Amino acid sequence: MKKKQCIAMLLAGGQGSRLGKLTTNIAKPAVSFGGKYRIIDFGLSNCLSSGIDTVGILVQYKPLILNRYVGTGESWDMAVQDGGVHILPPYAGETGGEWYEGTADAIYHNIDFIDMYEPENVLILSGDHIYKMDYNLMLTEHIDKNADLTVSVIEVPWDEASRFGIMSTDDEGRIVKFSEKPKKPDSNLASMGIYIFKWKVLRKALLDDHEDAKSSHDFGKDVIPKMLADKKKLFVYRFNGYWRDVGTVKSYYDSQMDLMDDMEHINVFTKDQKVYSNSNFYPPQFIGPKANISDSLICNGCTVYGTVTHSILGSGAVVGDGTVIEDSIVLPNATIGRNCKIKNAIINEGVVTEDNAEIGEADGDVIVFGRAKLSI
Amino acid sequence: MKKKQCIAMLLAGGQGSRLGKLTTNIAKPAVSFGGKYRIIDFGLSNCLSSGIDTVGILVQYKPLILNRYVGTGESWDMAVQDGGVHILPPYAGETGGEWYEGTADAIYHNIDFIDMYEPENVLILSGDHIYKMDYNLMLTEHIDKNADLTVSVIEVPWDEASRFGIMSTDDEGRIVKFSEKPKKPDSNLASMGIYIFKWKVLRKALLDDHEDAKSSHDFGKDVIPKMLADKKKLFVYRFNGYWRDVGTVKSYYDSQMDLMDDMEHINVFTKDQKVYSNSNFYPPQFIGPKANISDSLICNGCTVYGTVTHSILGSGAVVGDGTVIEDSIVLPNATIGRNCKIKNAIINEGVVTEDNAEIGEADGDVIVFGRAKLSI
Amino acid sequence: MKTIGLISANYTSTEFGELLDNRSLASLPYGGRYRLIDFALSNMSNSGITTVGIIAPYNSGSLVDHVGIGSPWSLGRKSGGLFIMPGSAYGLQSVGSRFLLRDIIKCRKFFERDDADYVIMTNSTDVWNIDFRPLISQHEKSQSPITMVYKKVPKGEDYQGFFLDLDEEGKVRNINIEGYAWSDYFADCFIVDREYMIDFMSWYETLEYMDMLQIIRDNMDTMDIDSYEFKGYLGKIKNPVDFIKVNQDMTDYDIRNEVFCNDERPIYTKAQDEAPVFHYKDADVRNSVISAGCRIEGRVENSIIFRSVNIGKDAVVKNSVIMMHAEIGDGAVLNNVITDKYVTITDGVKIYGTKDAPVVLGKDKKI
Amino acid sequence: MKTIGLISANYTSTEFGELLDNRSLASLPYGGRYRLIDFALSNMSNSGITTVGIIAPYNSGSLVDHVGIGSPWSLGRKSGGLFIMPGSAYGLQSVGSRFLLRDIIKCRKFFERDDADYVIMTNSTDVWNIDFRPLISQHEKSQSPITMVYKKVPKGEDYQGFFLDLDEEGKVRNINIEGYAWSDYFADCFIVDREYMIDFMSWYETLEYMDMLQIIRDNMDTMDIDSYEFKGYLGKIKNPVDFIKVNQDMTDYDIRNEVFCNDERPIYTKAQDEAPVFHYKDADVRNSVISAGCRIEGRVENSIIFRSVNIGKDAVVKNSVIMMHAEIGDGAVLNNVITDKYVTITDGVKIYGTKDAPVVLGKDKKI
Repeated sequence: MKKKQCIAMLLAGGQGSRLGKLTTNIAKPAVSFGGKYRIIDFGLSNCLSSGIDTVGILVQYKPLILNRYVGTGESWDMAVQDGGVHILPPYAGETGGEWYEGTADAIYHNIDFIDMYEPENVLILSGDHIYKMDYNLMLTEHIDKNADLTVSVIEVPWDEASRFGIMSTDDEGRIVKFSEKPKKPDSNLASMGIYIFKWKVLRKALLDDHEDAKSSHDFGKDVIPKMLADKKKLFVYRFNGYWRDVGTVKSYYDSQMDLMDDMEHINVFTKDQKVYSNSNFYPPQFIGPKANISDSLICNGCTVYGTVTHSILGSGAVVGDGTVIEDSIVLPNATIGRNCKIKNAIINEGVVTEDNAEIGEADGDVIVFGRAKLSI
Repeated sequence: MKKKQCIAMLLAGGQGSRLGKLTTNIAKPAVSFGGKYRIIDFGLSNCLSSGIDTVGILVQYKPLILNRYVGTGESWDMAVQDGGVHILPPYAGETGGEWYEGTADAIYHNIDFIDMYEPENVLILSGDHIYKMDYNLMLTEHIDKNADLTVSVIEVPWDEASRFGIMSTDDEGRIVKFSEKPKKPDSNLASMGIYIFKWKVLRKALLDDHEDAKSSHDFGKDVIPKMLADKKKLFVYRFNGYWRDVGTVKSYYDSQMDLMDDMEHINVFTKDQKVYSNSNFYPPQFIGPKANISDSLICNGCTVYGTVTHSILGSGAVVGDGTVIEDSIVLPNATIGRNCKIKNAIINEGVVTEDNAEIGEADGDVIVFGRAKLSI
Repeated sequence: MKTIGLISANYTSTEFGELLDNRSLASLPYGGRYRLIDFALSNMSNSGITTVGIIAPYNSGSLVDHVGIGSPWSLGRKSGGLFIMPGSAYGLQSVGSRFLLRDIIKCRKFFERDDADYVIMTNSTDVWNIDFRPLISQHEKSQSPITMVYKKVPKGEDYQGFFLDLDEEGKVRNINIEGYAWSDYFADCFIVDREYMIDFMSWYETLEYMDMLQIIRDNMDTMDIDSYEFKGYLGKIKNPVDFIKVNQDMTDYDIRNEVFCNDERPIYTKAQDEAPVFHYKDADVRNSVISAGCRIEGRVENSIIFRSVNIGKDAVVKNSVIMMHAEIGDGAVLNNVITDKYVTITDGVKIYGTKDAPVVLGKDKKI
Repeated sequence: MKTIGLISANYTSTEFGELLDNRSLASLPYGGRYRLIDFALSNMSNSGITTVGIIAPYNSGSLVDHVGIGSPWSLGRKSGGLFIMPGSAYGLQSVGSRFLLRDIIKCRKFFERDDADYVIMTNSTDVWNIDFRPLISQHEKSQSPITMVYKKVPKGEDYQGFFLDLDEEGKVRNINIEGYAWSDYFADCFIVDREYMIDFMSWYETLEYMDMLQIIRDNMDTMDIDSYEFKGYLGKIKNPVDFIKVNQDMTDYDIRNEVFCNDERPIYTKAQDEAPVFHYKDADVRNSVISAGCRIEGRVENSIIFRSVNIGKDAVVKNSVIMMHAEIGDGAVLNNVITDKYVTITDGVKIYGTKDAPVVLGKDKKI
């Protein structure tokens, strides 16, 4: 087994209950995004373009579709001999099984796994962020500064800073204070939930945290504040690009619309830091004789007879004759009947609507329609 | 998604605690067997040679090595587009997670998975049996007889019958009675723990069993007796070949020795119903200038300077100068020092012994030496 | 009963101009993201055939590159799998031969090493989606060593190839080349007993320069041959005119559903990772097939657009097949045009072919 | 800094007789389970190089078959990966050329499409395990556009190829063909700035019939070339005598550990599923390398046995290389023999070559 400079651990465990019907029977990182992608594609593609070829994925909630989708990671060039993608569900030991209780606890239960690669550093990622990032730049800073932990941060508007975990730093970028959702923030550097730890330091911190009965075993709430108190060397890494947490239906909708509306910043068409997916088996889209599509992203496998404006149609979606879809996202394999009106709506995966259905309102909030019907 | 005639569900969940130190940190189906194989290779290879390309593997106990070993099933030609191998760990749903409580309960929790393939029949397998079998012959009988359940049975000596689950049948092979370890057996047809169910029938039986508070959710103890009581059509399928349950250290040792001693019956050299594995990355074995090997199976990656008699050396094992190994099994990547004496012993995976070690006794029971050091 | 497959891909044609300069017909791009051989390979795979040989064309580069080890068709296997065998380099006299005996004899080991009962032999250039399992079942029940697949076509149409003369029991009585008077058109596909095929090679070894079908025709009175009717869509491409037409067939609702959107039997091809298609505000796409990665600002009608094609503002593409990575400039107009990979059409350039004589633009061309 | 690799496999030799009848030297089986090209591919893969081109030999069947899409070397990738490019069919005058400029020019697109800084170019036939990362680091610091890899060898030995004449700073002052007086032996491997390489092709296009190294030698005064010493094992095979010797080197403890049992940099090859080797009661194997699937009843000494070979009772195999699927009959004796795949030696047959003239038995031979 080759020793690794850095391996990644991707937290894909939670239900993401704020996404409502979108995660009824699928783990959040496996939820469709931008028509042909799934949310986890962004993290995995970032690993690929950063040269990180070993990723542990911590899963707990309804992992079937996620497991199948990720496979051995071949779609992200990670089916390599020494490394690759490993799905890490909770497991039973001699004394029974334990569910993952928090982000740090999930990593704690997989210390043996990480030890097998003897990595110098461990990159902790979330499975529900949309961004393109070269982790190598962050790793280089982390190593250059001989940091115990480097936290990736992004500048947020001052008036929104109190919604984030805020890092205050000295002139060298060393973290001097960490406040979770401070009322009066003294910095606008928000944590992106992306960490690089020295493995030796993290390993010890996890063992300590596990012993601590009062801990909720969370990186942000417990492990990092403890390390700060222990005078460990914590630095920030400033990221300037596009980054969104898709934790709510609104942010999930908005960041998909950004693929069209903010193409300058989160461009899936560019070849550098390309976003890869495991969904490339559909025939090309068919656009019918009377179809009318504008300002929209349409995927392979779609069949469109109606009108689609400022919307996204996922792989294999069907839009019937006379139907009008506006400002909406139709997830993969959904079938919209004839003469429907869809506005400001997200149609769930595999959902079939009746003819003449009217979904969503012109001035209303974005709604999620239907229970996903998934296949593998 | 193609509908399937038959998919397989392989029960790989249990710790196999009767195997002692062999399963300290590895699931039983992933335990080394015959030098280059792992126990699960036999079940998966049987599926391959029977044309079954969709297998769910139910895992619960320390599944890391098993997951990595199985991957997407490519080594058993199962990395196919519509089907393939799916690892199915316990998972959390909206209301929290549940561990698998018994063999039937494990299948119950994966009804959604099976439903995706809409199979006519489901083949239930154990992950800890050593045998070569064409499940297709059994499936053909099952379909011809329009059975709800077909149980594969093997004739055992009458005086051993009371150690097994015994099936009594009528002239047509229909099961009329099932007795778990009967004191006075009225048949010598023992269940091999291999079942083919009509999926519709099994699906209903699992839902009923789940509601039954008194059930232990086990196929042999609960589901099958209930089906028999309900007058379902249960038939036996008679299997005549080599079959061993490797549930104890002794049976694990004996059946490996059979690879050499009973080659007529369980022949890994033959091309028909070949046994495939995912361990083909070692260089060829090197046999040193003073080595002396007889009546032994030696794997790729071995380096042998000493004397090896009637033993098996697993992939990557090293045997030092002056060492004598007799009637023993050295598991993969173990290193035996110089001038050791090994007799009637199983040396665990990756274990390194000191020079001059003496392990095992000439007349004693077979012992397992060391705690496995595994790598992925 | 075990069946293996053999795909004859050593077929060439002089009618395609630059399109076949550096590739065989079997590896001609088709339908937005496929190559013609995808249909033969997918038909094999979807029918449960896991051992497949390909008689490769003499210039096999693009075919080998596309097919790889067969993973997209689940043929990258330890047991069986894909075997690529070199075809012979024959002269122009054999252009048009699908089952040249010499090529088959070169694969003798493929037939001999396996223990299958039957071999399905098929062409590599037709667009169709056939389930071979009923064919195998029928052949299994039949006493004949060969069963030929045919499709009923209207009499008098210009089909190239062979027509079958069938008796009431469906046995083949004769094989005709000039087919205007016949309607049972041979689909360049048959199933044969493996051992009979080995014998056949020995019997007719001296006629190795001939097509196997010609040999059968010449020896019809000694042969017992059954037939099997295929009732689905069969797209045959023998020149650029057919090429555009059979591409446009993809816009037919029934054909699309039968051949391309068949849940039970999908057509597999090599995966390509491209973004969704972006239809700009003023895009106007009608009755067309568009593949991933395209960015469309102009108008597209009755056309097939391959992946990563950019179509500029006010550009018009009609009745055309535009292969991957084309750049169609603003205001450009293409009608009845076939462009190979990486073609660039400058802003404002207009190219009009006709239905009967489409314009073909070779790879990398810039106009 | 990003580095890509190019492996020159269009190399032939007339000294191997039937062993190279249907394969290139790059795909010659070696060491019980490898092909020679495995070393170049594994060296690339183990050094983190994920885009690799192979200049394929004219007769590339067995090589393409072995390499596939590069999965065993983690080169079956969406981004980068393996590219197989046809080499030219050159006449015998160029036998021995490793880096024929004509072949390199045919790969111009490979150099132009990538954005890498450096290209490592290497031969496909040497047995060695080299970490290219220190070479890349050294080259990065150097001002020279080319850094050549060499190994110190004892003067006066019969090495074929080029020797470097180095100054005190390690710069290459001259390149010599007749090497008896020199000890810095060029390992047929160098790293070059990608853009310099593209320029080089343009400058010397008219000399395309020459080897790149000859061109460098003839233009030495205009070149700034650095050198890098490789200190490990380098097994060169130029005829059957070397072939047996370099195979036997695998039985050397240090060489085995450095080249084959290197945990950090394993040598990868195509997976083959074979059972463990069964040493029967009377088997007697000494100082030999045995691959999986063999069944041995007789005696084996100083030999390399490939997979699925059966060696009968009282048979003796010494100083030999026995390739896959051989059947060595009871009582047969082989000494200094090389057998290709599927050779059968009948019971009792005895074949003695000598150390300087081993007997070579071609594929499928039965004696």
